Amino acid sequence: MIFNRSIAFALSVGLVALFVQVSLAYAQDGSALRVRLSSDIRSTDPGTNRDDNTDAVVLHMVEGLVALREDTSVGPMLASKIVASSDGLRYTFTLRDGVKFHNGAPLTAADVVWSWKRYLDPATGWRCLPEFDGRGMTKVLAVEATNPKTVVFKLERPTSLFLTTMARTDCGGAGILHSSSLDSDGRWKQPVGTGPYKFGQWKKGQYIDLVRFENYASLNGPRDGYTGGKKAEVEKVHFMVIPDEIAGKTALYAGAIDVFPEVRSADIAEIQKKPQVKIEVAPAMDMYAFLIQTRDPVLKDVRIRRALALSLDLPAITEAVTEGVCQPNSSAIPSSSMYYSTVQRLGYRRDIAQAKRLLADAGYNGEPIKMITNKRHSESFDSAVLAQAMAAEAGIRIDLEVLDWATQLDRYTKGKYQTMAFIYSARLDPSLSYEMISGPKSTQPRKVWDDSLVQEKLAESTRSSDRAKRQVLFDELHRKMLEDVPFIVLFNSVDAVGLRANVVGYKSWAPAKPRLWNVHL
Amino acid sequence: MLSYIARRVALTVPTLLLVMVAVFALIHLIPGDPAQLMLGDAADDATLSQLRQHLGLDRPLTVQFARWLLNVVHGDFGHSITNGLPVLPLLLERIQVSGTIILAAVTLATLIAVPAGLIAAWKQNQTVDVAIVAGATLLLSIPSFWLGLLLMLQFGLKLGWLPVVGYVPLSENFSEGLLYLLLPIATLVMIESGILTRMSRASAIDVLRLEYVTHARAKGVSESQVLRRHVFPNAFGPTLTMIGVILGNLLGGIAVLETVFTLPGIGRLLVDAIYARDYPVVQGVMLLTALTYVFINLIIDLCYPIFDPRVTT
Amino acid sequence: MNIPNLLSVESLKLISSVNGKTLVDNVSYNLCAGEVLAMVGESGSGKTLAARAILGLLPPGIAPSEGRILMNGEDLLQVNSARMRAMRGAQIGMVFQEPMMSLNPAVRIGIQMAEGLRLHTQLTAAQIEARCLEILERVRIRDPKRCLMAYPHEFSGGMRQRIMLASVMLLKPRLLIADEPTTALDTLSQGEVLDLMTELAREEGTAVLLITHNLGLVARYAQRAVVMNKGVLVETGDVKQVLYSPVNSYTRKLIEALPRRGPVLTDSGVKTPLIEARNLSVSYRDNKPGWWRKGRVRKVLDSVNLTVHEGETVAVVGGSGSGKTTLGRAMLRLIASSGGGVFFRGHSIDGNNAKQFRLACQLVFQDPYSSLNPRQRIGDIVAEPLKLVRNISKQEASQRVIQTLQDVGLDGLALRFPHELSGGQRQRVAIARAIVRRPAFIVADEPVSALDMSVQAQVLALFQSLQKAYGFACLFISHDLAAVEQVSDRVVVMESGRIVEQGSRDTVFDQPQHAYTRALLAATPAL
Amino acid sequence: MKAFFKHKNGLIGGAMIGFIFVVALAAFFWTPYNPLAINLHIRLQPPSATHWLGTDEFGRDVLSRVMAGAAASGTVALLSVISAVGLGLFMGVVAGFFRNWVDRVLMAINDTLLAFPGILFALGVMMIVGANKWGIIIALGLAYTPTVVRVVRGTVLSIREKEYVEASRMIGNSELVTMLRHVLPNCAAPVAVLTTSMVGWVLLSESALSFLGLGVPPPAPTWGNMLASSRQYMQSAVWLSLAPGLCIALTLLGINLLGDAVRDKLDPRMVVA
Repeated sequence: MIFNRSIAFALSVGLVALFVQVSLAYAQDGSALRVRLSSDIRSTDPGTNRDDNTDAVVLHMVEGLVALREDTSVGPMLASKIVASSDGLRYTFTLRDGVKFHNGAPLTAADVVWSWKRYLDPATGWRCLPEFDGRGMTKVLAVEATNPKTVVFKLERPTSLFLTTMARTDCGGAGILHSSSLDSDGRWKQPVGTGPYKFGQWKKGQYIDLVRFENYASLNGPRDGYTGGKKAEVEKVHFMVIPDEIAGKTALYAGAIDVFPEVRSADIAEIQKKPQVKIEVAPAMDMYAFLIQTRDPVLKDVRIRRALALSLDLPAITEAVTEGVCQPNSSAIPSSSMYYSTVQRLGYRRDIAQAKRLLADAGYNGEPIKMITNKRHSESFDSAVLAQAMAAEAGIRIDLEVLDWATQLDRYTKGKYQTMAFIYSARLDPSLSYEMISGPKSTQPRKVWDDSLVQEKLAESTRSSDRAKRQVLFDELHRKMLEDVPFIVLFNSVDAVGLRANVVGYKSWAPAKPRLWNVHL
Repeated sequence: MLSYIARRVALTVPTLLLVMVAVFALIHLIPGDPAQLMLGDAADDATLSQLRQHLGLDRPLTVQFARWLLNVVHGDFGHSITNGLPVLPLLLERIQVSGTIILAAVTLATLIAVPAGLIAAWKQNQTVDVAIVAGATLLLSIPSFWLGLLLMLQFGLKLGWLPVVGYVPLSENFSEGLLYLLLPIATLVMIESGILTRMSRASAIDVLRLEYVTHARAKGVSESQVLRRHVFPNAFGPTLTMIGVILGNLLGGIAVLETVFTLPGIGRLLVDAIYARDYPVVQGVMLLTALTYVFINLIIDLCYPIFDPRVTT
Repeated sequence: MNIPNLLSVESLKLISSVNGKTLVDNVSYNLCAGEVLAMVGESGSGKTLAARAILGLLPPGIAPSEGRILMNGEDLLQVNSARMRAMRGAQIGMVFQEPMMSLNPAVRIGIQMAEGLRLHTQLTAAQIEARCLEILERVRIRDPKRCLMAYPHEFSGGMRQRIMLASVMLLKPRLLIADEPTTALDTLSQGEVLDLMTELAREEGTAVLLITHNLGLVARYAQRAVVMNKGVLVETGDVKQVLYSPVNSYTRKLIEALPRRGPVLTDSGVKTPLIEARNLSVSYRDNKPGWWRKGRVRKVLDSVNLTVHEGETVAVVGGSGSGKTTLGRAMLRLIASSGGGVFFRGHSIDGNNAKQFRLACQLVFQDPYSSLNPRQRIGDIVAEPLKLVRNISKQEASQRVIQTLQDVGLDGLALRFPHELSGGQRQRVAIARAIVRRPAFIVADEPVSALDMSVQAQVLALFQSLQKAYGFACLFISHDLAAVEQVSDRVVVMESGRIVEQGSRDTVFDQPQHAYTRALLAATPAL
Repeated sequence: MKAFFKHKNGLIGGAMIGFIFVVALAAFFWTPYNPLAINLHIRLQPPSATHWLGTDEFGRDVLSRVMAGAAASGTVALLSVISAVGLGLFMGVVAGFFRNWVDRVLMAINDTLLAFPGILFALGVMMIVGANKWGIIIALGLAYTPTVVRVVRGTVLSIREKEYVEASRMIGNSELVTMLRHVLPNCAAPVAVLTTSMVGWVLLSESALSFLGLGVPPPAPTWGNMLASSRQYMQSAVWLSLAPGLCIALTLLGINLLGDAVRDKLDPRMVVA
């Protein structure tokens, strides 16, 4: 009123002028796809300093000798032919013709050898090194280029998982890099790979830009997972770091982004109702489960564990927390796996009376059981809340403890919990799925299922490549698991991706990684 | 004056040192570590210890702290564990974002709140006053993230006037950059002007009771002059203190808004770093915020004599 | 009187809109140009409200309901706010009581002084500055140029009141309202400021409405006086008539309350010294923030020698800043001395007799509002000193408290809180607390200067009667020579931390030796 | 006019707080539905005659949860404020009264705490002590202690210059007695005013902590965690966020009105920074 009317006036004029400019600032010409990232990537170096988002971005730029197909089986990528020796100790890869790196250099066997030497060097810090240096799965004794188009891998012991592990997304798909990815001091610069997009710009904490690689040589054939039929249709992919779910959702509605991966299942219904957006859903392989510490004084009694399982209405939980998008699955094997058969469909059926009987037998007297959960994964959190209410009906008292993800991981790694709502990341092979849960607790406290018989069967399944034989083993394991109740599997996640209505060609898939080739506006 | 500043700065050294010890202790007391986070559900012992060694987390804590401190003295804040970036440039970049928002919002809030408070005090217990006080109280009663989201839905989504996510530095493109900042600034202005209005009203009421105001009126000075010249300078002291408190609180509190509006600011950096157990970043941010806090207080103290000549430095 | 009235107030009535109470009722008086009219009354008499109504500066919620205020025939209660603002400052100036509060601390003096001239005249900036410098010189401010650039806090109270006076008289108002202009000042500054004021008023022909509770000032400076009591005007007339032959009983009561010289303790010299200060010095260190730095040293008490005998009242007089309060505190060892020492009954005070000394000494403060813990009941306040006396039973103690409250005239108030009492009653509580332990020595630091005239007289009388009953010695610190004259046996005059003169009361009052003493006496207004 | 408004504001504020208090108390014994009872058949239903404020994502009755939330939020707010005030009063009085090395040490600690951004400090503390009701009380209590210390110390510094403190020494009381009997009780007014505003701040902080991922754990509802989790449904089920949001805002409004009245009553001049 008495304070500088003129300043107020100037301010309001300025604001109006700004609003007018908005529309200009927003002009979207269709040459770039804007994609939400829930957190910034950690590096551009495949399989080293990484997390899920890092893998997703990096796998647009680099490709390995083999890669995942749409059905999560493994197929050749940069290799045109793969021959394994009968003893399983020698793999010969023939490279595809005409493949070029982002810098124009042709792909040769020497590049493969160079890349693998680098991965096998502990200084690189490759996340999957333990699988290849003898500590884990096997040991790569040598990687040799027998001619410019042929590379031979020699292994110490045979394994059915060699190619599968190579194709793992968290290993960066063992992407083949050109040596110019490093600077003259051998430090990481940026990925010079063979993927359909090349590195553009990384504004830390804000966005990563990938640019179309004009000389990309796609593996012929139809679109198939990470392997064939890849075509970069937009000039630019603009990954925007938007950690807050709701902000991301609003951005999608407002048209500030085109692709919103990792839609929480609870939001799927809401998104479907909006005319300007649509949603793509495919079953995925992450596994939601309640882990139970079998060494806990209360929970070491299998009757109590069983009672807990019987007290839960697992289909209802799945229905509620995923808005009916996911199917319940009580098996460690993802429902999208080819090993998922009738036996794997067996699960627990809610039976409060039986649960109460078991509890009474075990002498359970309402001792509180702590269940750890976290707010990072809302499905997991919601399941815990529901489980708490359902278990209460059977007289089991669950106290929830909400931790941040890092703290929960610490508890998980140390086995320091009674129960926890947990998410296992995707395992591409049933053997890997069982490996992830079973093992000796004394040396690997994170393992939930400590049983020597299980270990044996598991080892057997790893050695064998015979599908029928393996299926028998997995069926046995599943039956045993339902009996022992070391953990309760809820469901496998879905890959739900929100899209602006004008986005064409996007497909969600089991590994739940966004793929922005063959997509246009 | 200069020696006063020098003395004040010297006085802050023990505080800062204590802050750093406390931060270091606190962050390492929190369970979990970056190696586990990186490896997730498949963290076997061998890989874990290899990674810890790689990150230098296997050394005793005292050694880690001493090394860090020594490096900081030499201007090296270390590298982020999360993305390997040098911490210092990261901090400087991030604090610009938060700094812009905080300073703009607090300045605007002051420009709105102080006159509003004066007018309310002047019209004490009349309709205008009741309206201003009710409005101010309501504003400061709303959780910032809620208000931010409401504004975002209204102006970003419904009306489509303003962008809902993203950030462009003002130095790159001023008008576009401003668009991204308008909503967060508006949210902050609304909330902080609530607090400041009440503050400025309360101190203006105190000043209005004093004799020199009556004296000025007895000289025939008009009411607006009385408010501007005699009430405002004397009522601004407590408001200035409050501004200092707000600025200090916002260094951390801005994290909430930065999350809502997806801004790469220092608050979000800190929250993310805490969740990611990115020790060098947490320590860096805390050192920077503590320094800023000390600096703000120094500035406020140096500003005091302008409004109250009785205070000497 | 043949001079036309400048101001005439006719049956003014002020009421509060909060509770509908009548605060000022049917007040009428006139004032001619060049005349000084004193408005006399105690706190709560409505004199300030009646005066502020002239300027329309009543506190919110108080409004005139009846009457007229005619200034040159114009009714000030009817004019609009613009006209009123034009009158304020230019026609009617006002000087306030509290010089510490009436100048804006945040604005340079030059700007504050120029404000009125800028509003009411068309003078240029240079002319304004010249006028300001002129009048500052006139009110005897040293270095007027610097003064214009300075802030109020850089000046003492007396100086500020002169600056205030200058800035008001700068506009040559027709009427000057002076609301207790010197109450907050010490005797010397009081005289100087009022001399200046009447001088300037005479020169400009300005009429003065002097609001005061001090009858001495009325006698010295005013020609006519009106007396107010509880919102009603009780007496009007010439100063001589009002002061020397008052008609109204309230006026008579006021005049009777004036201090009179009392009898002196006769057999002095026989008794042993009770307490003695030998070369007592106190210095302060300016405190600056910092862990290591130390501030500058300032000496406030400089080698003072003073003896107080049993049962005797020694008055310490001096202006503000003379060190008299410090002397009192130092003799009670509430302040650490930096040199010399205090001797109690001939012994230096150390660990052995410190406790005993503390139990034998008490202090009565100036401000009865801050000297009582607002969260304690009166009875508890008075009983507290007894808790530290060892051989006294609970029953005895409560007996003693009741007795003491009776002594000070507060029986039945033991369960009240301080804020429920009047200023005079509070000071009685403070006295009760001081005497309840039957001390040998009491320091009374300006014990009545915050009280109204009639209350002052009562409290002084009480003090004297208690001294007679319990025989304690007293160090009576005051700037009010009238009160000193009434109660003291001996007088000590202090200036800048030193004793400049001491002697028996009659000697000091009747034959002052030191120039400072003479100035003090001359500045003390008396009837 | 003046007194009328003041009186009225304080009364309205008092009535609001009183009402919430009664509701919170009642919620310990009775709510329309069990606030924890999940009913997956009636998820996310808008307000209706059976569920006055609708249902949430698990089909729980929002009204019942808001009521129970009043109790939980109130307990958290009161207990954290009490712990902050207790600790702060102790530190502040000791520091302000002794003004020697004790003061310096305590103030150094306090400055250290002040230099932490409050809400993030609370976040860190919660990560250590655990995300439960007690964790949040400890975290917020600690986070707000420095503010109390500052106010109390400032008050003590002004009180210790009061003549009744000198009178207490004059009587011969020990420093401890002087502090307990004459200084401490007189800190009550500013502390009371600070306490009222702090209850509001703590309510807001609790919701901010929930927003940042660590609040009072479920299923126990607090307004903070209800508001934080309702953000998700801002588009599809706006009543979920309106109920707790308005509760927080109205409570703060009431607290502020009441606080103003308390301040006016205790000390019209006091300004809490």
